[in-house]
Amino acid sequence: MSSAALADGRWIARGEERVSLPRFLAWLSPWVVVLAIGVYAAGLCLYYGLNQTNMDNRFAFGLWIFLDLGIIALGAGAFFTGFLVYILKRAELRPILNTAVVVGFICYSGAVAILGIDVGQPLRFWFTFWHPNTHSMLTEVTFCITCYLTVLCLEYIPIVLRNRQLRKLPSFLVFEHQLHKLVPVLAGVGTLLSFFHQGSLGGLYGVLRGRPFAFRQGVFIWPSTFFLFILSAIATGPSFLMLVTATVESVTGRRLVSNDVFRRLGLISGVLLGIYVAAKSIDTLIWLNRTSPSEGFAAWQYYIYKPFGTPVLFAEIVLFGLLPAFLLTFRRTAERRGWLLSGAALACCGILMNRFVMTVQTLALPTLPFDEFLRYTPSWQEIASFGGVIAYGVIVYSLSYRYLPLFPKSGGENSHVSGN
Amino acid sequence: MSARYGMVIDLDRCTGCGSCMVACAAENNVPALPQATARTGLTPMLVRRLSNGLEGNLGREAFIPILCMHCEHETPCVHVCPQQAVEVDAATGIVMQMPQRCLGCRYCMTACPYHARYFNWWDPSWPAGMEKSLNPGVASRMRGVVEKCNLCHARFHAAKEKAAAAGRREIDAADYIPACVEACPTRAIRFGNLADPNDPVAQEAHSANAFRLLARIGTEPKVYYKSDEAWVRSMAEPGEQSGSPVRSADNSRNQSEVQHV
Amino acid sequence: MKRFLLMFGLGFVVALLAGWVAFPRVLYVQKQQPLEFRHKTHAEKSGVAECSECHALRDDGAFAGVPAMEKCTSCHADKIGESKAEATLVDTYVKLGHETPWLVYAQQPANVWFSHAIHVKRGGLKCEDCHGKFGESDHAKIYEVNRISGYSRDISGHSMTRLRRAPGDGMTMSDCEGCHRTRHIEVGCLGCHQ
Amino acid sequence: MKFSRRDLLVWGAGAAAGLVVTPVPWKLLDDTSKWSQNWPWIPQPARGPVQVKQSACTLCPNGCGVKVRMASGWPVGVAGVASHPVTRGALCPLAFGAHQLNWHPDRLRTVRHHGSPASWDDARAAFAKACGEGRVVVIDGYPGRAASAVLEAFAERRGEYRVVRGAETRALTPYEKWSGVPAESFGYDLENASTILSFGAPVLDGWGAPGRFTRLWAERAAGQVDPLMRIIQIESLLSRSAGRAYQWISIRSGSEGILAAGIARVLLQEKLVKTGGPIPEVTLDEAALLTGLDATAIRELARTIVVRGPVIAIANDNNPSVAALNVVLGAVGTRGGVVRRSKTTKVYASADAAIASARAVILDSSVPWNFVPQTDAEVFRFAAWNGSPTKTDWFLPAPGFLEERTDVPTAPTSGVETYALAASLAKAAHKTQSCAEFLVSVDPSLSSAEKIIHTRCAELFHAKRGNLHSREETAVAKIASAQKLEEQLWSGAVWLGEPASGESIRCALKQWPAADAGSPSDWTASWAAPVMPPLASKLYQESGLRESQRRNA
Repeated sequence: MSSAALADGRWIARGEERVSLPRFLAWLSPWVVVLAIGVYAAGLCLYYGLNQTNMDNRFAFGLWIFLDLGIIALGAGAFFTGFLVYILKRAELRPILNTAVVVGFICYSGAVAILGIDVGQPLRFWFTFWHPNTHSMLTEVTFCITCYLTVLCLEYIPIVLRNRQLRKLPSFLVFEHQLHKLVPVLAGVGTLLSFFHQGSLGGLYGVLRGRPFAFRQGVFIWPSTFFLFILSAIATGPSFLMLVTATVESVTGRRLVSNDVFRRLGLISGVLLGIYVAAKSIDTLIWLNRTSPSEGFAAWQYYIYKPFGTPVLFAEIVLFGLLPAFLLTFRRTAERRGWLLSGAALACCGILMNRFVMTVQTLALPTLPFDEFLRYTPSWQEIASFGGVIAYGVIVYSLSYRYLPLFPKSGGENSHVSGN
Repeated sequence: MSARYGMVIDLDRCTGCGSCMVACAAENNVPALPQATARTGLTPMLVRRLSNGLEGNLGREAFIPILCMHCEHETPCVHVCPQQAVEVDAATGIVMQMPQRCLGCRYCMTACPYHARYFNWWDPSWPAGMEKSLNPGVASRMRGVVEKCNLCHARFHAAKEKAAAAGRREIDAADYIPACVEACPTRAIRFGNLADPNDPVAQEAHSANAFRLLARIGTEPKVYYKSDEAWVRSMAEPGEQSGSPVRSADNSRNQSEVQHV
Repeated sequence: MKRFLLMFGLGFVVALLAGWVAFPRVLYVQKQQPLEFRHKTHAEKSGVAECSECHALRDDGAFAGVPAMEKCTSCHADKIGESKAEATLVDTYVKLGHETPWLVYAQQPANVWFSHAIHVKRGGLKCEDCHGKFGESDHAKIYEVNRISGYSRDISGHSMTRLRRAPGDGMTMSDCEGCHRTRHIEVGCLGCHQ
Repeated sequence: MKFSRRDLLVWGAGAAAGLVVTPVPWKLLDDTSKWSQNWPWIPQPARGPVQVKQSACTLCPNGCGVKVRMASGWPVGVAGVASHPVTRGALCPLAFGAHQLNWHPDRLRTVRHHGSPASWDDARAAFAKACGEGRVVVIDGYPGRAASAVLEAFAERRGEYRVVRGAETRALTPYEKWSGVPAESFGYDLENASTILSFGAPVLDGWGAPGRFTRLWAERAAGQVDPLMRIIQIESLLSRSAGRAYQWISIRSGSEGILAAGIARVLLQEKLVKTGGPIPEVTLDEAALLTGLDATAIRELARTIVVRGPVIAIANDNNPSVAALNVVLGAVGTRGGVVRRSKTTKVYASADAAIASARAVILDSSVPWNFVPQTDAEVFRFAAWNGSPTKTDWFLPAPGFLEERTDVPTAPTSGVETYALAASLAKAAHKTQSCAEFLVSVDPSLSSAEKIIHTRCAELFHAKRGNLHSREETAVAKIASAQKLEEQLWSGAVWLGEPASGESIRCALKQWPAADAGSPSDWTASWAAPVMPPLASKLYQESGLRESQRRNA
């Protein structure tokens, strides 16, 4: 059916095919419910305090930190694609650029929202900027994420302004054009910022001298995890973009980007993942044989507690590292959508697992000889707010997809995208 | 002329009565919240039980009071706090936690290997009227912030003020004794200035059987422990207590023999 | 474009007025002291020369703050003069032996620890250095309290900009820090907090 | 002119831009964070002068010296008095949170009759009526106080006076039986003992005046002070005392008496002791069988304990065999043994749970909560706190911690006589009355506890014995007047009698007591309150330091 027939047709880009409004709302409604519950749960946490969660003095970080690290890592596709397109001039990746920006925006805003609940005194957030402790990785993270979120907004706005109705406002159009000139600069700035906070997020745990499971020796001023996190993030970012695009394609039943874009993304992802796996393996060996023993902790001590046995380590490096690296790189598998996407999926699982291990396993393991191994199960409030963020993401993306020109359509709409 | 306040805790003298815990909580206006559990409560001073893991009359147990170790070097919590709510005081070496500055991110709690930091999961509250029994000089904390042992800083304030009123610069050592030290019925907890070589506590800290928890991490705690029993000392570092406890228990017996006779 | 500027300017000016004129009036609640107290009169009539004659240090060095009732009673056992304040003082407080519920202008929050003994005896500060010419006031000024923080306005200081302040106008942490910095006196957080 | 949507947007933009250069956003940021630092619903300590008072703890009959910080009229902290001659600054863990006890949710605030609120007059009337109709049994958990004297005097006229003895005193009752000297005037001369043979007594876990023994042990087991002390703990489980003892001997629970007999047998047969005594029937092998040790171990033990004298055996409760062992060891009435600390010869009738043929029973607030009289008489119970439900007709709210003006006689296990006064430092938030006050109000012809304290001080002064310990030590003889003495006592000084002269006590011990004689009684607490300070119970729970709430039935 043609867009004109739709109730909200005049908001949809000219000539774009979209499902009818009722069907669209039907698709949104369950997500809206999830979001509503999430918002309610978050409200509880803000009003009654963090006693609403199942975190405690020993398990001071929980599901939320895992979520933050996870989605920020997956959101890395945004800056990395921007980097590839604007800095390295890989024009062939333009088609997924807008999606990358939207996904990035969703991930980062979601993470910041969760952080807002996770701290005990949100009203004091600005102390970090007013009395910053420059030694703290968390300060670095806070600064970079805040700045980069602003950058993402600035990158997102032009896309929003390209909406069919909004473009009618002349001043907006002017604004959009000006802003768009800025985008390459923003991409550069964003890249810098992202490199730093992806790293700092790794540093967050790498510096914990008191947690030998997470502590890593320094390279320059940063612990090795600093670089590992950057590597893993840029390696899996493109994979996640592939997954998102593929999902949208299957949902809408429409081809959005050409196969070779996928192939390209897969290649980038695969190669970087390979490098990451190599680096990670070396780092692990150094840690097991040097760093940890020097602190008085024998390596075996970490892996005697179920479910965190050595299989976890194996899965993280081989199953979710080496394997997808192969799947994504080699022609024979990468040519096939199925293999390519499963490779991408594995890669994403891998990075999530890595973040999980760094956050949760670190806290679960004992430090003092007379400590015990700890367990923790999130409360429904934690899970609900988690779900809320996911739902928020889906909703924002769906709206963007429906009303904004995310993907190139033959001719017309994406003419700015290709910047000619 | 900066002091380095620290402690030596003689585990052979600790009967695990818990006086230090109660005195500490009373001094620092810690509420007894019914909803708090072993993992969500506030215990700036916490006595934990050690066992050599043997059954029957080979079994040995000991008690170890855990408080903030006031790490001197690369103090983990100080490094990680994003907004300078923790600092090592130059004049006293006390690791100071500032609940009013605290954002409640709990990063410091994950950083502390001794689990000596506690989060206020609830707003403090007391049964009707009990707020009259709050100790002046210690402000009660609000929910959503981290707190820990500040070495009874209210007492340090009082000592400083008393000194100033008397026209003295230095405080009188007798005026500044943390609540747990004052409370210990066996004087197992000893408090002093580790920077002063004449201070008996400083000397004890370097005696043969003195040790520190997780010393190899290199945080230089200013809380020392002390025991004549080998199996108790083996609790300082991970992986070491795996050495046959039976033997260490026997050693300990002989050692105390030597000590006593 | 003209219309654009007009509208923009309009909004701008409205905001300025709201922020600089209306906001302070909304932010602070004004309260009357229970009694009209005149430092000046007491200094002149009863020949009280030193602040410390009424605002003394206790034996343990703690600052006694506003003197207790018996200090007033030592002179005001019966009415002196005909003023209304005098009547209220004697009838409602002296006779019934209640303490006067003074609103303390320089009241710091519970988490602040400040030792007059250290600042006066060791630091050699004058009262005026922090409290300004308060001792010469000849009426009890209005007590203003911040609706949100609950602080007395004397803590944050009267000017919203906090520029060109007289000594004693403002007792915020940054004021303390400034003075400590100029005198090179280092204290940690818990040096002044509890 | 028309105001379009576009105008509105522009106007808004202007306003936003303007607001940034006003104090509004910045002041709001600042003030909201300050608000979060001073939430009005969070109680803060009162401002005001702080003073320190000295007194004696009245939570159990051990009367440790307490230093109480007072702020604006309320106790805000408790600590030990370093200058106290017996407890020397040490207290039990419960004392440190005790100043919060008076606000405990279980505090008895009104008179209750069968669960429903009543007035003091109702209670008085009901009690007066009962007195008119028949015998009244007055039960006291803390004999020797002036208040006890009031109770006793009342009982003499209206019925009888009985005493609930704490475990420590009950452990001394065999000597009372054998020598006629009341258990209340015996004590342990621990200061001079060298080997302590504890038969399950929690010597390092709140036994006697908790501070006294732990501090002695801490100094002397470490060899800092002579004579060197060794604790040999005989107990089935690894208790706190066993864990820290010099030696822990694990035996079958309940076989303490048998082991004592076994040891005595070895001592006598091998002539390891000068003193004679009846040889227990139980053979060494029987003893070994019943205790779970082997014969050689028992023989070894017997030999080791006599190496380092003076040696003293301490029972957990009334255990004649252990007492007999002390007789065999010659540890009764000798230095470093069981000593007679006072001349009093008055033997109190010990209260039995079963009370027959009485019209009314009245319990002083010092009676442990878990002492529940089995009787059909009308029960009047004084208590400051309400414990688990128990058969009681009248609950009468008694003064709480530091609320009562009372005197503090010698602690049950003390080797020396002491006397102290506890002023009322905290004002009760509601109408309370002690049992003694109540009885005086019923029978005004009785002399009040206050008067009795006054006369006692006078007697102390005229006897010119002992010393007064406050910050410094002064001989009673050097004190100007009885009034001065009393004043000093009220302000926290402690009177200390001369150390017990090692006068030997003749214990008529014909044959070895039967093993089962004097089974431990069902109430154990010397801590009278049914509740613990909230902080203590909470911290024990959170630290897992004590599985069950200690000293709390």
